Amino acid sequence: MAEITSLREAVAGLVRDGDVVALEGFTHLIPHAAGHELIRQGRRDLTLVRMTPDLVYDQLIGMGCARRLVFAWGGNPGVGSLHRLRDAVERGWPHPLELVEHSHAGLASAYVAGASGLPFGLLDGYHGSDLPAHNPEIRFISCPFTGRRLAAVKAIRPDVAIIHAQRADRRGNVHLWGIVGCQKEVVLAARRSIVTVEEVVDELDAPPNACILPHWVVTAVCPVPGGAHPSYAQGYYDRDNAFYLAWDQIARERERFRAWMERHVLATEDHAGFLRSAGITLPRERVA
Amino acid sequence: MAEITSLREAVAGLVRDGDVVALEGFTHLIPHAAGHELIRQGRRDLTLVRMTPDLVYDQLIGMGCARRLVFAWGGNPGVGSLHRLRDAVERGWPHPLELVEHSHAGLASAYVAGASGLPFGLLDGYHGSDLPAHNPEIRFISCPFTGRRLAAVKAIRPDVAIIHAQRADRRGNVHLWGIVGCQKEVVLAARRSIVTVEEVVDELDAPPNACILPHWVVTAVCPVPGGAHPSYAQGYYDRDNAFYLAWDQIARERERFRAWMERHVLATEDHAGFLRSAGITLPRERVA
Amino acid sequence: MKLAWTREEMMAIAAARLLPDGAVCFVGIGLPGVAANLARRLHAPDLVLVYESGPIGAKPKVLPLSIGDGELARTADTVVPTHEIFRYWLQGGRIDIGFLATAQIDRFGNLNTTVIGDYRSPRVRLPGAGGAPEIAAHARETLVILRHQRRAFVERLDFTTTVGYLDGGDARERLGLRGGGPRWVITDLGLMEPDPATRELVVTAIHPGVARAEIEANTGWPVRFAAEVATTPAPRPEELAALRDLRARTAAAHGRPSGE
Amino acid sequence: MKLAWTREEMMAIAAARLLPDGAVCFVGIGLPGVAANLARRLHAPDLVLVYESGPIGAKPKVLPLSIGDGELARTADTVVPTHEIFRYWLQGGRIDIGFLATAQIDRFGNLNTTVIGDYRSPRVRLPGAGGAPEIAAHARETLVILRHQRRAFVERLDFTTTVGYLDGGDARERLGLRGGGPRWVITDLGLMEPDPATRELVVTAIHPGVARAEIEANTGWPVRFAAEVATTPAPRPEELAALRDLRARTAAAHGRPSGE
Repeated sequence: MAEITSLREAVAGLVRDGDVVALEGFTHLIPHAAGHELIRQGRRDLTLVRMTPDLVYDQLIGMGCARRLVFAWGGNPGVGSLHRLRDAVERGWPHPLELVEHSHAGLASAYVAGASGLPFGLLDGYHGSDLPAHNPEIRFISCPFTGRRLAAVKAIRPDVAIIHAQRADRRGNVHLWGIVGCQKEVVLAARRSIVTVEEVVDELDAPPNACILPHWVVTAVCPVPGGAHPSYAQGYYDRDNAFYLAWDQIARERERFRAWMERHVLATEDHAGFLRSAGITLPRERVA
Repeated sequence: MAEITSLREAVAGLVRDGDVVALEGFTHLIPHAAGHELIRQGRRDLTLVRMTPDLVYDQLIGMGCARRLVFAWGGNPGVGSLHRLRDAVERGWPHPLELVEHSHAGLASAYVAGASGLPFGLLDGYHGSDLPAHNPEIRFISCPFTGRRLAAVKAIRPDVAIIHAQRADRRGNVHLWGIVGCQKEVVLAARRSIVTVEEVVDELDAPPNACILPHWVVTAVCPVPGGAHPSYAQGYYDRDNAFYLAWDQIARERERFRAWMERHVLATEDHAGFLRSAGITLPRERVA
Repeated sequence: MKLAWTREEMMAIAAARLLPDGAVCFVGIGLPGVAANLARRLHAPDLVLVYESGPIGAKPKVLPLSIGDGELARTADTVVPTHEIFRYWLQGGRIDIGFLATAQIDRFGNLNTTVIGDYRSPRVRLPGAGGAPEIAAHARETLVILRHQRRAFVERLDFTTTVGYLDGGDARERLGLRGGGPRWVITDLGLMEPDPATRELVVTAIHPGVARAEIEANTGWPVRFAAEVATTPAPRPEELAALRDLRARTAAAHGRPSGE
Repeated sequence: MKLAWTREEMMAIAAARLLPDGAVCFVGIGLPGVAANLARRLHAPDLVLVYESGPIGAKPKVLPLSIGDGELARTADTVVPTHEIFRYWLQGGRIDIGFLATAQIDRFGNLNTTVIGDYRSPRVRLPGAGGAPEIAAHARETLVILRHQRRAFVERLDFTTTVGYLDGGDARERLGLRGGGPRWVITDLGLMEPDPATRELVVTAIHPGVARAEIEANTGWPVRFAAEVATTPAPRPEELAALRDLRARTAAAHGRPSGE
């Protein structure tokens, strides 16, 4: 059922203004190219869902694509703040951003509930935290056997899940490995899904219990080599740590941020164009 | 933390009369040798937990080791009834057997809850079935967001989990692959665990996302080649379908069953002795 | 009349025909495995087989004797833990067709695979629920396959293991089940489908060489027939050849004829 | 006095010493990674590192810049999905030590990593909870590492992201949390531990070259000192050498000094 198509067509056909969109990938395999394409196509009023909003959401938020953010940890990992996220929350620029805030355990449970067809996920969490007071999607229930108080988090069922993976075969079966985060769950929880991949191969030849998304749960597969940059794709290229550091400067001021995004994202046709324009070489994978 | 030891010592040290014991393995990797060892050591009053009680529990029940059975499907797969299980339930021989009966989805959720440190598992199941009327470990709750009625199953936390796996390394890290059932969950849910393995190797060299039980969640690792027979160990030997057929005759009458168990299990020292006594050759793996 | 095929063969072939190519089929234990694998060899090469033991997209070359044979794992696109099959793939709403066998069925497609007699002191202890209650609850539609015998088609179940249409009408919807319920019951005598209003199973097709009286005699309630009852097309040569080839290869591999 | 080591180094070394060999440590984002990986190179080669991104038993040769670096996945015994880390390994009770950094801490070891100022219109929006609330709830004990500054050690948190001992005494137990709570707070000035009765954090050790007054000046509440306050043993040469080697290799790999 998966269609192998260009990222531009996939985004044009599957993501609408106002959608709940989850771009997942925990440090690894972050779908940055897809984030750029959402910006290029000018999507608006998105509810963005993600465990760890980092650069990919800093860009989407700074470019005014998001109305609402569902998340658990928003920073530039190992570097510091996300300046565009902070500007939106602290000063409402480019416009105010509504927050639906979870812990990692809570948001992960909400994805698992979504993938499992359950209306809520259960966890022994949030006790004593101020988070539930600010998030109506966290409630508490009693165990019918022990009376223990447990947290219930409303299931997340995105309109569109977007992930990056290492490989797909020609039918659209997707194989990812290494740090797999909640990618399988978000695809299964979503109504539609877009998977960008490093390459399309004839045969996956995956290990028996590999993390595979069968073609019939994926809506579109888009070959986008380097599509995770500055995140990494295990087996293909390493994390571009220098870019994460550089981003701290690029994103600090509104003007420089806008100029950078206009020049390298809005003015380019696709991800290959972006990489050329920004002068990016994918870091070779260092295997110790 | 895992000790590499003999199966005899592991059972002697870790399984007590009256324990809640779960031998898992869904068709594949069923820990038959460990079941035999429980019988040899004369364990009594066990609560036996298992998704699919098959020959391994037919033997334990027929030999009087079990007081209670927690299960979802009890048959000889592809052949028919479990005669010893039926004799216990229908005629109380060798003594009555208390049943705690689930569906697969329910029992799997109870294991997942046990592994997750939750007092109950949640599923959209059991609606309209007569099962909840006979199992107090199934209750219903309301979703705090939607009001939907959902089933809650009491978590299962066995005293001892027993599984069979393909390999362990010398530290006791265990690697299994193929049909992995709920083996990881039952080990994580249990207080103590015994893992019989086909072989102990220097390096696992497992794929990145392989099903691994780290040595620090396993209590004992016991090398028992052929320990899954008549079940199979992918990569080592095939299922002995002829034995499953033969068992239908062996187990049909009480006397023949007792005689067979006495001769091949009680009168032998260990699993190697059992295989010799019963004249069993492990079927070579047929890879089409 | 001596037919060139058996009623068992007709049953498997009639069931296989009901599985559309590309559908995702949750294959229950027993007879469903034969029909599902036959369909893959005929008109439905892209039928996706999901087994409760964990294999997704299994493409067995011989019929498995159990629902967890190595052949299923070796030929699958991936193998996931059993709890994931039930939670993500079944309960998550990813299954088109749940395909079940049963020991007893009533006129509303409810199933008993638990006990004959009283639950606490049964005359016959059956294997139990296995995956059936949730397969029948969540699959978009359910197919049930069993031999047409009076002791199986009963006026009243000894135990309701798995809900079909409960006591008919909109009872299933009122219970909140998300799957559509039994769409076809396939037997060695014919096919039954639920009446659109009452949800009572009515005979909509009879296999060649079977008399209405035989179906009546083997159904434990006053069975109804549809206004127009079709005659099942007899097995075509290629259907029979595929089924027999599958059984022959299975026998060669397992030393016995089938995965029933 | 010019010391042969920095306070940053003393802090990392003092923290590393608190991690016993063989323990299972859930490594939070930031400073904990340095100390945990230092411990593995010193007295605790069998310290098991679990990262929320999924690696179990990671043995990185250089400090990761994030908690999801490829180095962690490549050197781990296995990598599991993120939700599994939280459900099976943390909530399942398999973690001995939860090791956290924080932006703010109060006298009862409660943590704020969410906002400075009001939640709805914050002065500074911090990254948020991440894994911290449940790490601190479920790990057998928690270690917290942060620089000793008045803006961090506050009289009153702007937001309670993560519970330590709540308002002290048996409040944590009454809340039903299963983990033991903050066992040590490690700073660049000294060590704090909870008073056994009140659970207020008290200074139990001071790093060499640090005056009591400096700790008092940098703590936002009237900080208490234990009856006997130890002086942290100065970094030993092998400790310093291991830490500096780790940082040098990290700098060579990443082009920057550390995983902070």
